[in-house]
Amino acid sequence: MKKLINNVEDVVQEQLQGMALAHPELTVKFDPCYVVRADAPVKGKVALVSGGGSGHEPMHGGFVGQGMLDGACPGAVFTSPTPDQMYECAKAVDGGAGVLFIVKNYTGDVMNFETAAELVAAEGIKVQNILIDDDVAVKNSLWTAGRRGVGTTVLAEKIVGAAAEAGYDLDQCADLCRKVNQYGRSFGVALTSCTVPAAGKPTFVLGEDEVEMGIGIHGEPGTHRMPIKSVDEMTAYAAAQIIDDPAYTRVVREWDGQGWADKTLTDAPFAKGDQVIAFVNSMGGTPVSELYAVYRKLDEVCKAKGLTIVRNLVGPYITSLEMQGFSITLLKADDEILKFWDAPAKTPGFVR
Amino acid sequence: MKKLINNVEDVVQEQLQGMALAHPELTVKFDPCYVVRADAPVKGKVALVSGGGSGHEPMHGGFVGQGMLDGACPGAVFTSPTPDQMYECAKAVDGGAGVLFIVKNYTGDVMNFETAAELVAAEGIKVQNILIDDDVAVKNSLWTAGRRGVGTTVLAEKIVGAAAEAGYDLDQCADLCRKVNQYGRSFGVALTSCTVPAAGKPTFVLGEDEVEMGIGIHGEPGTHRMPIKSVDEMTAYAAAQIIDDPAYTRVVREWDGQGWADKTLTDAPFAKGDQVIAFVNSMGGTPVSELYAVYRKLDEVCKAKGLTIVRNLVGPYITSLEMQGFSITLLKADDEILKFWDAPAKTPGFVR
Amino acid sequence: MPMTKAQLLAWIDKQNAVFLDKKEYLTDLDAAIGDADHGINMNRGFAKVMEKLPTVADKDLPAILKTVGMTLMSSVGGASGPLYGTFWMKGAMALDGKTEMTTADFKAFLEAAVGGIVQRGRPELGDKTMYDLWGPVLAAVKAADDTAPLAEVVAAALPVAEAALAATIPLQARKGRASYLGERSIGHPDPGATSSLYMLQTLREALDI
Amino acid sequence: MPMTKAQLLAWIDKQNAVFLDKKEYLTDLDAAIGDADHGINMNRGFAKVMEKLPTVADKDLPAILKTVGMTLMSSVGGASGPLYGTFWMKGAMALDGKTEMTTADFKAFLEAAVGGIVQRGRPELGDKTMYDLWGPVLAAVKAADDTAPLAEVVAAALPVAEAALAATIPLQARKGRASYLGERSIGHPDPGATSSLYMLQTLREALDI
Ligand SMILES: Nc1ncnc2c1ncn2[C@@H]1O[C@H](COP(=O)(O)OP(=O)(O)O)[C@@H](O)[C@H]1O
Ligand SMILES: Nc1ncnc2c1ncn2[C@@H]1O[C@H](COP(=O)(O)OP(=O)(O)O)[C@@H](O)[C@H]1O
Ligand SMILES: [Mg+2]
Ligand SMILES: [Mg+2]
Ligand SMILES: [Mg+2]
Ligand SMILES: [Mg+2]
Repeated sequence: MKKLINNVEDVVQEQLQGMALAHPELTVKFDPCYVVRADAPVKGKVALVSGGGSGHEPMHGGFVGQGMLDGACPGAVFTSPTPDQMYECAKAVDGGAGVLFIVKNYTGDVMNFETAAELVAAEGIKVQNILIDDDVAVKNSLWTAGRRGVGTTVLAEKIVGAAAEAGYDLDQCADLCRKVNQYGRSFGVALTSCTVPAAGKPTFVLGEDEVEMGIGIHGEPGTHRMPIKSVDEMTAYAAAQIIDDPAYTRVVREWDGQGWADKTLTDAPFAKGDQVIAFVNSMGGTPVSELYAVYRKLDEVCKAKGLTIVRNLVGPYITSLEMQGFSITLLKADDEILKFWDAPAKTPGFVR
Repeated sequence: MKKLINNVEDVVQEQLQGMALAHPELTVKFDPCYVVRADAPVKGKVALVSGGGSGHEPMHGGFVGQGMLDGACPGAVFTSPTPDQMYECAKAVDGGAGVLFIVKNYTGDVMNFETAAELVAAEGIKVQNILIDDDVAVKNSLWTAGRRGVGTTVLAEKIVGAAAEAGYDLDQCADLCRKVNQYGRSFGVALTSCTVPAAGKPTFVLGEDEVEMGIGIHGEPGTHRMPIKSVDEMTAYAAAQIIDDPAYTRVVREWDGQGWADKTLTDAPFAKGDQVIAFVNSMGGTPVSELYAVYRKLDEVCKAKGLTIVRNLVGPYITSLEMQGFSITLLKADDEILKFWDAPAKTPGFVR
Repeated sequence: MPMTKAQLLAWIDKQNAVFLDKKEYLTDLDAAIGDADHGINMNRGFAKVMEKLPTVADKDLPAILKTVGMTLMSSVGGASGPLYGTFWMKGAMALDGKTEMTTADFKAFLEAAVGGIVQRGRPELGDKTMYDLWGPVLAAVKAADDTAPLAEVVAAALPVAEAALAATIPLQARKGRASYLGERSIGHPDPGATSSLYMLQTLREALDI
Repeated sequence: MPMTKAQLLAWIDKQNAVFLDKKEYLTDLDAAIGDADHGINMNRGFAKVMEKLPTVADKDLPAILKTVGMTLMSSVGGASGPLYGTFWMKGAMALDGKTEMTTADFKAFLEAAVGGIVQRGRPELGDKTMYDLWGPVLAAVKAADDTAPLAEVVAAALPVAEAALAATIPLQARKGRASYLGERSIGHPDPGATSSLYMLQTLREALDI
């Protein structure tokens, strides 16, 4: 394992210390651990909080700042953070308009954020949890824990962050976040594994000419393994998985003010004529130059399928440590989404 | 070789095509190949042009845009571009106030940009070449081609770009660029090699626990190889190489309007009390999370040596394909430099 | 005979010991069908519990149980953290003010505790989770006579738990990370059900002191 | 006998052939002390020259030479691109309007061409560059009698060039990429001096036709 680390136990904490030193516009707390805007709470603004296992940087801590998140809760590498982190973070950022938890759909994250929401609500703070579950590599929700939350998370944090900044109330933020999630779909490809520092060895082993298709962001196994193909072929495959994905239905649990209520949500498939935001993401070890080769083909495939890319994001935003590979996210974009996509953001990991 | 590519011959061209599709605010020309702001030439503004071998993305093409470069000339991977590219690019961006070539100190780059400057001057366009030679791993200039141009290039493109935007004339831009170069020093560490697509195999081979210290940005051999150490130790070493580096003297060739004139430049070492911009760069395959561990130690070392970090930049800005590793650049910052460092920039690779 | 405070503290202590001992084994189980952290998570959690325990050792049973729950909740992370956290916290609420735990109290405790798992994780029987163990165990405990000594009731539940754990092996997971493996999750015991069995085994031992 | 246009075209043609043939060898030489691209660079450059040549084949000598230089300049890249580009372009300027090249013309051509290398790269003798070959070769050519047939003059310069190339082997590089290797550059011939020798060898062959 070759990494820029000291002891494996201190990796997350030391990286956060470095981040705090580099970004005085953020405040990093330890025990419990969370990252907030130094100017939090912003009075009257809905506060956005997200979090999850570490190892996906810049997400989420790097997206804390004006126009995106108010707070982020980093867990151990690839392990969900705990409710006390979320609870303290929420209290630190609530400016009176309530707190929106943006939660990636992993059982651990979901349950910890639900517990946190109950604690926050018990304090009399308005709160809502919105799930991101956009990974089309997971086919059904009946026989699994449902689609994983991946690339759409980044786009949601940007878009809903701007809406909160513009004065949306908690329900409006939640509605927008739910819509962004329902409009977004992703698919990922790994060229190499990653190594969790505490584990010390690669999570999986790929042959010199093998790639893993349909991976998530924790080195989970994907849908299948195959010999590496040209970037055009791999991009076309990933794009087709997303664009040809049929309607997707699942039950989500949202907070109704008193308790949890089930909601059945169905996402419509992409349709000819849709405008989309295209996000080509590096898994961490793939340089931006290679992502542009993906984008080149993605643009062609979208055109051929009748989708128009109206905005794009290309770079390492939601990573799996040093894994080489890429993911594609397409997000159907309406005027509301575009307006907030184009709005300013000032965070360590995303500036506009 | 695992990369997101089609044919090795088409790598640079296809990546640039993708970049052009993703960034309509840029214009990418082929044959000869160069990247310019879509709104070029900007009337009355000094035009900044840089370039070099490809494989260092986002540098330079990704730094074309408002507040940074007006044009960039990408060569083949790790191979200097040619004078015709630079000449056509300069003609496309000159807005009447002349063209500044920012040139990394490699024999090929230097000679090609000098040739280009002669061609441009022959057209009656004011032109100047300023060298970046900041790599302290190269100890002397008498027995070598001189220090390589590395991390300071990114900072110079940002700072001088803002000055040009603010109305500096060509001489002022050249003076500022020369000062930034004289104030900046860098040192790089490789954890893994990179693979030039056309070569198909890693440029060098490191053992599972070896690192190469003092590398440039083309997979050149460094000063020495050693077993990997903790990030604190490697950072302290790199920082000491930079901070303790003595005065450095070399002869550079600048254009005096008619012909080339030699100038002897001596860079003063860092001194207690200096304010600095600290730049922690990924060589391409190292994720930003690990860079923050470097930053954490760098901050400590700087404090101990009496330097105050007043600004910082952390991320992959001047890379060596997918190489894992990092480089540190420290730039002594005066008011003029800070003012332009803080100014807006709107480019694919650097936004403020 | 009801469970004394000393026995409760012994139970917690023994769990800490077993999760240190089985850290690698549980992690290996999780590596097979999850993300290789369940043993690490449980060990981290109970180590934290042992740190916190002295501050409440002189309080009543529910105060101690609540501290266990809150500490697990804030230190285990992942899926098992909120599940076990809820288990202990909900269980504590069922014992308001008690200083010892009768068989009837234990029934109330376990019903509330397992109810917490169900509420949080919404597992169904056969999903291949810790609930596949707690479901049958709760049924067995509830069927016991209120006048039976607690030690006997727990001892009688143990074979039920062991059988329940074994029964998770052929199942295909439908909840948690293991569900993404589809058919590849078949043939392995569920890590959470395994750690749950350890909880019951250590309770049995603690009631002997 | 002066060099005819046919001979000049044959020279260029033979260089293209040799740089295709020696592409890998030159690249290997450059891998040892540089960045493993010199053969690729030269091959790319002369392939482009062959593409451009038909458009000027009916022009005078300097027009052809200038085209070679400009094409190399805009297609070779790296250090050798501007060096060889300048070589041919400066050489061309010394032959204004000529349609053949006498020995005296060749002296003027070579003096200007090598002067271009010196002006651009500022090599000194012993720096371990192509100039370590062109320096002695120019001296030998200049020492020849203006009345000697060009073929003889070039033939006489060949052993000088071969010795000069061999003499680069023990040198430590002080210019170009190889200089970063310090003492590790010792023991290898300079790639640019090697490609320069090929230029002279092919000239010798071309003058035979
Ligand atoms: N929805 C659920 N309901 C009940 N138990 C669950 C659920 N999801 C997962 N579990 C339990 O959690 C265990 C995994 O815990 P752990 O490995 O610590 O967390 P994670 O899966 O987040 O890494 C599984 O073995 C299973 O018993
Ligand atoms: N300053 C210089 N003056 C003369 N020749 C030089 C100089 N620097 C390098 N060279 C020549 O260029 C050759 C390398 O050319 P090439 O490999 O094509 O370019 P690069 O070094 O940029 O990769 C060297 O072998 C040497 O002969
Ligand atoms: Mg986990
Ligand atoms: Mg080269
Ligand atoms: Mg697990
Ligand atoms: Mg070379």
